[in-house]
Formats: sequence, C-alpha cells, structure tokens
Amino acid sequence: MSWVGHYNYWVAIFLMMSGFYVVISRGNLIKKLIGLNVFSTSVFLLYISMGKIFGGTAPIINEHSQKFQLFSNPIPHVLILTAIVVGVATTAVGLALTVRINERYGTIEEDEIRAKDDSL
Amino acid sequence: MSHLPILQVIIPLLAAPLCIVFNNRRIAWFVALCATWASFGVSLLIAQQVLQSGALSYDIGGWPAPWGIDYYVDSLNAFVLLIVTGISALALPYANRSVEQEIDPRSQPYFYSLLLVCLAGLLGISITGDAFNMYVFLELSSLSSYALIGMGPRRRALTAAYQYLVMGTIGATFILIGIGLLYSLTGSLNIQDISYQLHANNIIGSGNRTLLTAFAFITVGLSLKLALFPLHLWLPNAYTYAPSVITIFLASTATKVAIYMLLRFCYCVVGSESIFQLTLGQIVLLPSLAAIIVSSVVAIFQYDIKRMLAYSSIAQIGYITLGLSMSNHSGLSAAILHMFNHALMKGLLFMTMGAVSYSVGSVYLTDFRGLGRRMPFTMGAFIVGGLSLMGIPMTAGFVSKWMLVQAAIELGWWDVVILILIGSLLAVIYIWRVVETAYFNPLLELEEEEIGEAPLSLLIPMWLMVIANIYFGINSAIPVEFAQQAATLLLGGM
Amino acid sequence: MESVVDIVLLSFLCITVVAIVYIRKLFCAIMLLGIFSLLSASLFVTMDAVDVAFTEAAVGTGISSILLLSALALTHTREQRPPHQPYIALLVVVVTGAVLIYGTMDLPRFGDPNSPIHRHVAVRYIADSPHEVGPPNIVTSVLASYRGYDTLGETVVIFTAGIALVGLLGFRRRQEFKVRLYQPMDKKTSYAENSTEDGDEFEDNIKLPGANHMVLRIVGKMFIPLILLFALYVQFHGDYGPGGGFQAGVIFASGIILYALIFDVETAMRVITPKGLRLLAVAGVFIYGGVGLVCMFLGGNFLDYNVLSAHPLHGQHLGIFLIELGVGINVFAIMVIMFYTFANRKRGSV
Amino acid sequence: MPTSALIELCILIPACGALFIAVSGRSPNLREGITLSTALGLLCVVAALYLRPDALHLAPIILGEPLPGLQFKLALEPLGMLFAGIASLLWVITSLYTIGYMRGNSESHQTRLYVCFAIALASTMGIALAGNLITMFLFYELLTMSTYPLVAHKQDHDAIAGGRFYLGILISTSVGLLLPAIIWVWQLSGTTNFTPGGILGSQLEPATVTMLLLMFAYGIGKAALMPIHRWLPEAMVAPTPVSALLHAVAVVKAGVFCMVKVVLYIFGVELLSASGSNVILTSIAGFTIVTASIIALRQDNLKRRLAYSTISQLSYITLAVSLLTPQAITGAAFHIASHAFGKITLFFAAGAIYTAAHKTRVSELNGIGRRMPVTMCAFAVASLSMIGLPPAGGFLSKWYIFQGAMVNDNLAVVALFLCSTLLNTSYLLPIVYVAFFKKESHPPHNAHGEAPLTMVIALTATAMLSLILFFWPQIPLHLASMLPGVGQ
Amino acid sequence: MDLNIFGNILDILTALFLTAGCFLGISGGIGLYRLPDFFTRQHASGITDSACSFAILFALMLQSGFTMVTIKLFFILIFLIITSTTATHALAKTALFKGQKPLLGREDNH
Repeated sequence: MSWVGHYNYWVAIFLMMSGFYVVISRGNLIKKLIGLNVFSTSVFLLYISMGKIFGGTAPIINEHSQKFQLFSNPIPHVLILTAIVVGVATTAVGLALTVRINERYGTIEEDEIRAKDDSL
Repeated sequence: MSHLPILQVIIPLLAAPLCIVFNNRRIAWFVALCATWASFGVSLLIAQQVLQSGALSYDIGGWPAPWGIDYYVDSLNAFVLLIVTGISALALPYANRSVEQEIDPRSQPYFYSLLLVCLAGLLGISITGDAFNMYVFLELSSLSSYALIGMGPRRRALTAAYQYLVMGTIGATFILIGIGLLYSLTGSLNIQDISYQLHANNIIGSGNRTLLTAFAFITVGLSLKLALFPLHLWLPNAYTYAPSVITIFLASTATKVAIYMLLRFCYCVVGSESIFQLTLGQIVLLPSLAAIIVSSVVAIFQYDIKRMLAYSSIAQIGYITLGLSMSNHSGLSAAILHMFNHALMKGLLFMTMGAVSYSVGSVYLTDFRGLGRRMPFTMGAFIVGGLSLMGIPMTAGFVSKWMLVQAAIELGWWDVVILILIGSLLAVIYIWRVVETAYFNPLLELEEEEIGEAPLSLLIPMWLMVIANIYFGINSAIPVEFAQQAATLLLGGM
Repeated sequence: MESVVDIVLLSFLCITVVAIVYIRKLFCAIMLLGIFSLLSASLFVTMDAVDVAFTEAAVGTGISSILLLSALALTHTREQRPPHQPYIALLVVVVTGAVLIYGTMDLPRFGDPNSPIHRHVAVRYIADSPHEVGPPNIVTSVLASYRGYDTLGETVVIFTAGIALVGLLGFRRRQEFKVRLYQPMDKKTSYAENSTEDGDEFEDNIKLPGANHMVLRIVGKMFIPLILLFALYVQFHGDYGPGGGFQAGVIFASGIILYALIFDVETAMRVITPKGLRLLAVAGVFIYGGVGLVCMFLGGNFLDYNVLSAHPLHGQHLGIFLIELGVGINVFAIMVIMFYTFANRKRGSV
Repeated sequence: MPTSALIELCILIPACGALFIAVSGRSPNLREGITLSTALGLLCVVAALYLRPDALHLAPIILGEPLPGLQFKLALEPLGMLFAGIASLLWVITSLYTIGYMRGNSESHQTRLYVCFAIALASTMGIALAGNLITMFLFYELLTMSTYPLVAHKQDHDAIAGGRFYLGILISTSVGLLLPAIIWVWQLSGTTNFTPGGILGSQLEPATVTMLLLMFAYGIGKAALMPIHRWLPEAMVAPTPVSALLHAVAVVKAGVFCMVKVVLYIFGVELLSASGSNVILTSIAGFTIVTASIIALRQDNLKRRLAYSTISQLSYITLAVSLLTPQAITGAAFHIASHAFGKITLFFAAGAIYTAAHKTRVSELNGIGRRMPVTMCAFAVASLSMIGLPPAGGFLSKWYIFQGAMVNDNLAVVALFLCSTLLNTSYLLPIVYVAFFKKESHPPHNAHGEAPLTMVIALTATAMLSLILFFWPQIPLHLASMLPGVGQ
Repeated sequence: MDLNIFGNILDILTALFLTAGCFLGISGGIGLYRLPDFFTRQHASGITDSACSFAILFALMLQSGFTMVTIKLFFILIFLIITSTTATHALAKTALFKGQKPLLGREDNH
C-alpha cells in the first residue's frame, strides 16, 4: 500500500467529501448545486483513475498507436460519459426549481424559505 | 424470438417524446394511456412466461452478457414489473380529470411525457441485469420524479422537489461509487457476472475491505432512495405537495423498485449464505423497527391527511425491510408479498385523497367533516383501504401481516411480533381518526353545498383498486406463488 | 515525469475546491467550478481518457456554467449567512470520507496493468472491437454498440431534463396557474400564497446592455459559422478520434447561444423557434429508438446493428453513425431549449 | 335445496337484507318491512337447518383461500347451531322491539342503525358457522366494525368517546392478542380447523398451553374477562335496542361462544386437563363473577347495573367450560340460551321504562309496577332466570354447572356459586320489590301507562321464552349432548 | 550533425518561448492581484490572455514540426488571437456601461 499508489484515489475522496460538505452545510440553494456538481465530478475522477494503465495510451487504434500494446480501459470512459451528462441534467433541473422557488418565495436561502413557510 | 423484455421498457420510453409532439393536452393523455396499458399487457405476458418456463434473458445489441447489456427476468422482477405497470395502468385513467385541475394547462403534455419517462425508468431498473444500466435508469426515473413533484399545485412542492433532488442525487452518487468499487474488484458490470467473479476468486470469503465499503455505500444510497427510517426526511414533503396522481404513482412503485434493487444487490451479488449477509440483516432490522413505530406515532399527530399517509408509507416500508432483514424463506416471501399489497393499499388511499382534494380543494382533517354523507363512494374506498392497512382479514394487508408474523414466530423473535402488532394498532388509530371525522362529525352548515362526489373517471380506478384489495385478500394464490418462487430463487442465490 | 504533472494538477484541484467551499460570492464560486471542471478535464487527458476530457470540458464546463450563470442572473448573487451548524455536517463528511479511504485499501494500485478490470471484460473490447464493430476509437464503439443501450438511456436523460425545464419554467413567462385552493376556516392562509407578483409585462431579458455592440457583432458574425462547422466536424469525426454526438451537440448549441447573447434572445427565438426545437429533440430520440426498432424488425435484437446492412461491419458503421446523429440533434435541441427557458424568465422581482 | 346452500344462506340473507335496507332508506315502512322479513327468513333457514339430519356432519364449505393451506371455511357443529338459533330467534323479536322504540323516541339515522344491525347479525351467523379460527377471526372483526356505528349512534360527544373506547379495546385485544395466538396455533399445528378433541396434539409442555390459553382468553375481548371488561359499560351510551340485542345476544355471546369453541375444538378437554392450565381460566372467571356482581350492586343507573350483571353472567359460561366436566359443559351451553333470553328481557324492560317514564335510575323506580305491570312482571321473570330459580330456564343451567363442579368436588367453585347467586338476588330482586310494593315517591308530571304495544309484546315474548326453556329444554340439551367432551 | 544542431536550436527556441510564456502568465497573475481597480486589473489579465498563450502555442508548434498537429495549433492560435482580445474588449465595455468608474489619478499631484 505505497503512498504514491493511492494518491489519486485519496484526492478524489477529498474532493468528494468537500463537495458533500458544501451540500450538507450550506443553506444557499445554488451553492448546494455547485457542491453537488463538485461531488459528482470527483466521482468521475475516481472512476477514470481506476482505468489508467502506466505506459498505456488512449484507446484509439490508429497509426500512432501501433507502438503501444497497452491501452487504458475504455469502460470507465463510457460510464463517465453517461455520468457527466446525468450530472448536467440534474443541475439543470435543480436550477429550474431554484428559479421557480426564487419567484414564489423571493429568496433562495433555505432558512428564510422555511421561515416563510412556517409563518403561514 | 420474444422481444418482450425490451418492449416492456421501449414502449413507455418512446411514447414519452410522442406526447409532446402535438403539444395538445388530450392527445398527450391518450398516448400515455395507451402506452401504460400496452406495457401492462407486456408485463402480464412476461409474468406468464416466467411462471411457466423460468427466467427470460435478452441481450441488447446482440452482444452476450458480460460484454453487452442483458435483460434478465426471473420471478422476482416479473412480480415488480406487474406491480409497477398495474399501478400505472390504473393511475393514468385517474390522471385525466385530476391533472386538469392541479397542473397548468400549458405544461400538461410535458407532465404526461415526464410520467412516461418515470415509468420507463422504473421498468428499466426492475428488468435490467446490468449494474450501470440500473444506475442510468435510476437517474432517469428520479430526475423525472423531481420535476413531476415540482409541478405540484402548491408552492411548497418546489422546496419539496428540491430537497428530494439533493438527497436523491446524493443517494444515486453513493450507488455510483458502490458500483464503481464493485467494478474495480471484478472488472464486469453484469450483476450475475459480478457475483460469479466475486465467488470465483473468493473475494467474498476473504473479508475484502473494498467489497465491504462498496456494499455499505450501495445500501446507504438505496436506503436514501427507499426512505428507510433515518434517511426518510424527503418523503413526507414530496408525497404531500406533489400532484395527487404523482403521489399515487410514486407511493406505490418508486420505493418498491428501490427495495427490489436492495434485494437484487444483497441476495444475488453476495449470495445469502455468506456471514456478510447476516450482518446486513441486523443492520436493516433496527431502522425498520424504528420506522414502524416512530413514523406510525408521528402519523397520528399529522393535520394534513396526505402527510399522514406519507408517514404511514414509511412505516409500511419498515415492514417490508423487516421481512427482508429476517433473511429466512418465509420472511423474504412476506417482504416481497407486502411490496405488492402495500402498492394496492397505498395506491387506493392516495386515490381517495386525490378525489377529496379534487372536490374539496385540500385534504386537511377539518375538510373531511361530514364527507361520509357527501362523498359516500370515496369514503367507502378509504375505509376499505384503511382496513387493508390495519390488516383486517378479507383484505390484502391481512395476508402479508399474517405471513410476516408467522415468519417472526418461526424465528422466535417475539419482540418483533409484538412490535408488528403495535404498528398495526397505531395504524388503527390514525385511520379511525379520519373515519370518525368523516362519518360521525356533523357537517358545518356554513360550508358551501356544492361539494359533490368525485367524477366517475376518478371513482372507477378507485373502486377497481378496492376490488383488487379485497380479491387479493380472499385468495392471494398468484402473488404468494410469485413471492415464494422469488424467495427460493434469492435464497438459492442467482 | 507523468506522475509529477498528475500530482501538480491534483493539488490545483484541491486548492480550487477549498476556494469553492469558502467563497461567498456565488459568481466567483461558479467561475471556480468552471476552473475545477477544466482542471479535471486536463487531468483526464493525462490519464489517457481523451473522450471524457472533451466531454467534461464541453458539457461540464460549457453548459453547466451557462446554466448556472443564467440562473444566477435571475436570483441573488450573494450567499447570505455563513453555515449555521457546520460541526454535524463536518462529522458526517469525515465519517463518510474515512469509510471511503478504508474502502480504497484493497483497491489495486493506481495504474497497475494486471488489476482485475483490465483482465476481464476490457480485453475483448480492445482486441476484437476494430474488426467486430469497426471504428478505431474503441470508446465510441463501446459507447454506441456494445453498451449502446446506456447511451439511449443517457439521451433520454437529457431529453427528460429538457422537458422538465419546459414543464417547470415554460418558454414564455406566464401567469401562475391558479389552483382552486379552498382553505379551511381556521387555517388563515390567504390566496396571496398562491398568486404571484405583478403582471407579465416584458422587461429586458438577459441581453447585453447597449445592444449595438459593434465589435462583438462583427467577431460573432465571423466565428459563429466556424463554431457550427467545427461542431459538425466533431460529430462525424467521433469514430476516429475523441468526439461524438454529445460534444458536437453541445458545441452546436453554444454557437446558437453565442448568437442569442449577441443579437438578443427574441431574434434568436425567431431564427431557431422553440416549436422547431421541441420537434428536433423528439426527432433525436426517435432516430436513436428508431434505429433500435429497425434492427428488431430486421430480425436482430434491439440495437443490434449487424442486421442493418449486408456486411455486419457496414451495418455497425451505419448504426453508429445514425445514433450519433440522433444524439447530436437531441443534445443540441435540449441545450438551446434550456437556455431559452432561462433567458425568457423576467428578472427576479425581489 | 342442498344443506350446504342453506348454510351459505344463513350469512347471505342478513347481508342482502342489509343491502336492501340501505337502498330502501327513504321510506321507513318499506325499510322496517324488509328488516322483519329478513329476520323471519333467517329464522326459517336456521330452523330448516336444525331439522336437516345430515346438517351436522356435512363437508365444510370453502369461501376463499388467502394463503395456500389457509382457507375461510364454514362448517356446522352443535354449539354453532345452538348459537345461530338463539341469535336468529332473538333478532326477530328485537327488530319488532326496535321498530317500536325508534317510533317512540323518533331517533335520527335510523337507516344506518338497521343496516348495521343486519351486518352485525350476518357476522354473528358467520362466527356461529365458522369452520376454523381464521373465519371466526374474520367475522369477529366484522362484528366489531359493524357494531361501532351502533354504539356511536347518537353522534354526541360521549357517544363518540364511548365508541372510540369500545373500538379501542376490542381491536387492540383482537389484533394484539388473538391474531398472534391464531398464528401461533397455525405455526404449531399447521391448521386452524375446529376439530373435536383439539388440534394441538399432546406433547406441548404446560407452559406453552397456559400461555396460549391466556392469549386466547384475553384476545377475545368480547368475552369481557375482568381487566378488559370496561368496554361493556362504556357501550351503554348506545340506544337500548342496540344494547339489548348486542350486549345481551350478539356481541358478548359471540365472545363467549368463541371462548367455548377454542377450549373444546382447539385445545381439547384432554390437553387442558392434562396440563392443568384450565385452573387459571377458572380463577379468572371466578374473580370476574364476584367483582362484577359487587360493582353491579352499587350501580344506580339501571342499564349500567344490567351491564355489570352481564359481565358476571358471561364469566359463568367461561367458568363452566373451564371445569371440563361433561355436565359443566352442558350447563355452559345451556346458560348461553338462558342468559340470552333473560338478559334481553331485562334490557327490553329498561328500554320500555325509559320510553314510557323517561327514568333511567333504579332509585326512581318506586311504584312503577302499578303503572307498568306487564313490563315489571316480565322483569321479575327474567330476574328469576338470572338468579336461577325453578320456573325460569336459568335454574337448569345453574343446576348442570353446579353438578359439573360437584363431580370433581371442586369446593372452591361451589362456594363461589353460592355467593354469586346471593349477589344476583341482591342486585335484581330489590328492583322488583321496589317497583311493586313501594308508593311512588313523587307523582310523575305525565300520567304515563304502559310502553308502546310492540315493545310490550316483545317483552312478554322473551319472558315466555325463558319460561318455555325451563319446561321444554330438549332442543338445547340435545345439541349440548353432541358436544365433544360431553357425548361419549 | 546539422540535423542535430538544427534539432537542438529548435529545442532551445521552444524552451525560450516556454519560459517567456510562463513569465508573462505569472506577471499577469501578480498584476491581477496587485493592481487597484477593475480596468487596470483587466489590463493585466489581457496580458495572460494574449501574450502568454501565444508564446506557449508558438513553442508547441516549434516542437511538433510539419505535421497535422502544427496546423491545428496554428488554427487555435488564430482563434485565440481574435476571441481573447474581443472578450477583454466586451468585458471592459460592459463594465463601463454598467457604471464601473475607473480609478483616476489623484487631483493634487498633476
């Protein structure tokens, strides 16, 4: 378990946890979405760093790639292509809700919204 | 060459864009109706085939299992498919009048399209044999359900949808991490193949730490999705403020599919005989008992009846996970059967709520005063739903409660038996609160006279559910058959 | 040498994330998020994941920044109060982090060639895909053919996000739908709760002040066709190098959005009408689904391109080309729809 | 007309009756006509069933099968026959009485009352004819549900509170204790069918048997054993015909009936006597008899006094069964009949007094005998039956139970009997004495005569029945002799 | 031999341009931090935008000789030249229009 061997994973985990922290602790709705974005992007980092091979190259078979036999694993790339798009879709829906909340409540701070609801 | 499994998902998936082509409310509803009924027919055919000739398998794109994505239908997910398509087939005719009153006319075609996408997502999850494909369709169904809840009539629907989005996405990302770690251990994404790899190079026995963490994350992610007790905070708001049709649809199906995923990952991937499995049983036992008792007690003090029923859903999910945590044959079949019965009960109860909010406008306890006389059919349906929730004989609820208690006695867990019965007694209290106000409190004179019975298009699906509730109370041969076959399958390991 | 670049980029990432956590001006947070995505895209390049880097740059930075900024334009740019009780959150985060790190103990080392994922399924993709599916870019062949169904799911996810936005926000700002909400006697909720603020007159929506931005118009006129051309290049180059439907769709959409920013959304909406966009989005999904159905009618399984033409390789080639086209159209239409829905909202009232 | 169709008719007639009554809610005459005709129809069917020789050993009829191996089953056996006979007979008389009472007091929501009456009777028939524990539990719950609207009939505050209390206790005991007990029996024996001689086999250790017996004893809340008897006095808020039929015939009798069936057909006499767990049941029943009678002494409200007397009389039956001797079991079966006729007369009399004189308290009854001679005579006859003196049927049942106790020379039970009989006399006879031999303390403002005619007819009919029971006891005795543990 | 000399001249040139690019980038960064008001800071960011990226791109073109990569790099160079300068212009114009006043020199020292 050498230190260098897992540096990538630990950084990915640190990024995940800071994204997670922003989502949990911040009250501002848009800040939460930014946290959510960081959280999912760092998961992609974890996936891709799994697929990397030292001395390998991008999984494209063309004239440049003859001198390599090792290619990095294409499956994580496919999965992450899907996951990025899913992340953007979730952010878009989240932002639409935030805009509607701002119009109906006049604020996007969670505790102000809760205050407005409870005051009814 | 049976294309049934793929047709099951493709019909709603491709009908969804069709809804918004014409941007006309009526056509969108009609397309959605045909799509749901067609997918219900397909799921009936699949169930029939599975009962006769065992599991179906379908390789998408022609590539065999670990390389391509394959659909694998055994008696467990054939049963879940039946539940999801059955409920949607009943919810759609209900939706016509109820959506007209609650959703802005211009966004109704999009509403129906999103509903179909959510249905396709749920079906996709229950039928696929590939882990990442399950994640994609999980994301598909949750994304559309965030938007659907957000379209609710009251402004609090937006905050409820937002809260559900944040917690749902965190749950989904946890599942993604779990699948990633599983992938890094086995190199494949197909569930059966993962299980084979894990057993082949005995990763399971050696107490591999990554496997443990992968499972921890998948279980936490899924319990966020199925609102297991400590992680259920999003559910009451989401179900209360969503449009009535969505509450009916989600309450009966979304949590069931999440439970199916939990069953699939726990039992098929790891296999039941490993010691690992027992610890999972213990982990799930405590929250489900807490769910049964605490959320039933909270449900008693609720002022808004839809919120009360939402809390009672959390309690009922507690029953299902309780059956799951027993990890013996009768406990598991009781859990699977209760998935079906709970879908019937909750679908019926939320349909009555939809009818009341259609004719009265809102579902506070005070609105129910004197409804017994004004809306006899709706309140009659509510009583049958309530009886089924309490577990009175002749109703579907009784059968699953009977099996659950029997399984608990088989294991000699007497404290669990007592808790189950206390749970159903608490259910008696919060159901009877509503019945009492509906029938025995005189209607206030000054309330306007025009509160009439709900329109026929709401009543027919409601009373179909009543008949289903009673029919499956009298002879539940088919669901019990499915549940027991599925339980033997799960315990025998894929 | 390679790992030094790796470590430097990773440390940049950590710095950016810490900045994101503590900054309170939302505008800067979004910019930092853009930087974060770009850094992770460059990291993906060093980890030989070129397709993902392209997508992350185009979709992750491009589109989400545009969406975040347009949403920000409608709400407040300043985060009010610092977090109320960070300690519970910190505890939860630390615990999850610890569990995760505990989990990575048994993970194979970073980049070691004989870890399980390289030996099991990927071997066949790398070895057989050139002569089984055809395109040199293995990622595209896996994306479109082996796991083509995932991409269909993904396209429908994008489609769902688009119609969710139109359902929630709608193309035109309109009077909120008045629900016949009867409040019982003792709950004093007035009707105000459900009605919205003032009427519906059109204030200037998101448009650069002083529309006669001469310099921008000229440069824009010069570059928008090039952007669109580049998008088509990326679309059809997907088989041979990094690229494909998603990235092409996004670039095409960014061309249109640039046009809308420079020449006012109204004119852009006259050029690319919302009705047309909606049909394009539907067409995209139908092309993809249609290819699958055609394969079924021709006797193969769903999305089995071998049956599309006499020679299986040509069939695969045709199939991949068509579905990439479907994906490109769908993503383009949805991205522009998303931009329209945000751009047409009136400036937030408060 | 095959016998099995007859059995099903027993339940179908009241059920369809309820439907027709609900539909014909608008016109009172049609509604009352339907009630009476259904009651008479049911009586004829039950009588026909009794006359059929092959009725008792007929193959059970399966209604439904919720779980493989778990069926809803109807089967006829002697005790069920007796109970069905009594219930249908008294339903005819009670509907007659109810029509008079309702007309007299012009109550509201009458349709709902009649509908729930019919459903209650249907479920009573169901309990009587149940083939296994599950069917019995089903109709037991249905009975609770259908009697709740009757108890909460007046819809004022304390009626609703009474109804809530009534439902609370009955549901919590049935779901809380009876259901697990049934499931445990299902677990132990694999079946819940009522088979003469018991299904639990003999190798159960005494602790489990006692535990199971206690769960059943307290699970059947309707048998009103001591700690869970509170619902019966609370249910007195209901109008008198309701409390007459339900709390003298349908509800409480169903409870005790289930108790007897469980003891005879699930545990079986041999198992209980072997494990000696019946001693506990005897002590509980004895304790209930004594304390209920003492409380009845102090009750000034006539209906509450009758309620507590019902509680003590019910425990007579439970006590008799728990003695397990043949004579005691015959006495128990017989007491079901005699107590039904006696107690219903007392409740009718209380209703008549309330309708005519609007008096509910015992202390106000001075000299009422002169004004309402027929009612008070019927009251006197019924009290004789309760106490167990010769001309009334009650004497025979006490006679048999007393004999049963003497057989295994259970002196404690004998002593208990004596003092309970004394207590009975002390809380019933003073009413009769006061009514006839005391002057009216304060002359009532309206010089009222007898109660309306229909009520008086019903009164006298039930009084005559308890007398007939004494002179021609063949039918109940013949049925009782065929019970397991009695016949061979 | 000459190839070799020719080769390392290219390397020296690339190293030269790379260091120039880095220096310009860092100075732009420091300028961004130190300069007082918006418009001056924008001048500093202008440097990083244009000069620094041009130098680095040119160095890369030298490295890759006559291949497709050089042509692509050349197109990127042209694209950057036009767009980054226009971006700075647009930023400045909007800031001015939105009422962002430049920090003028103090009256007393002219």
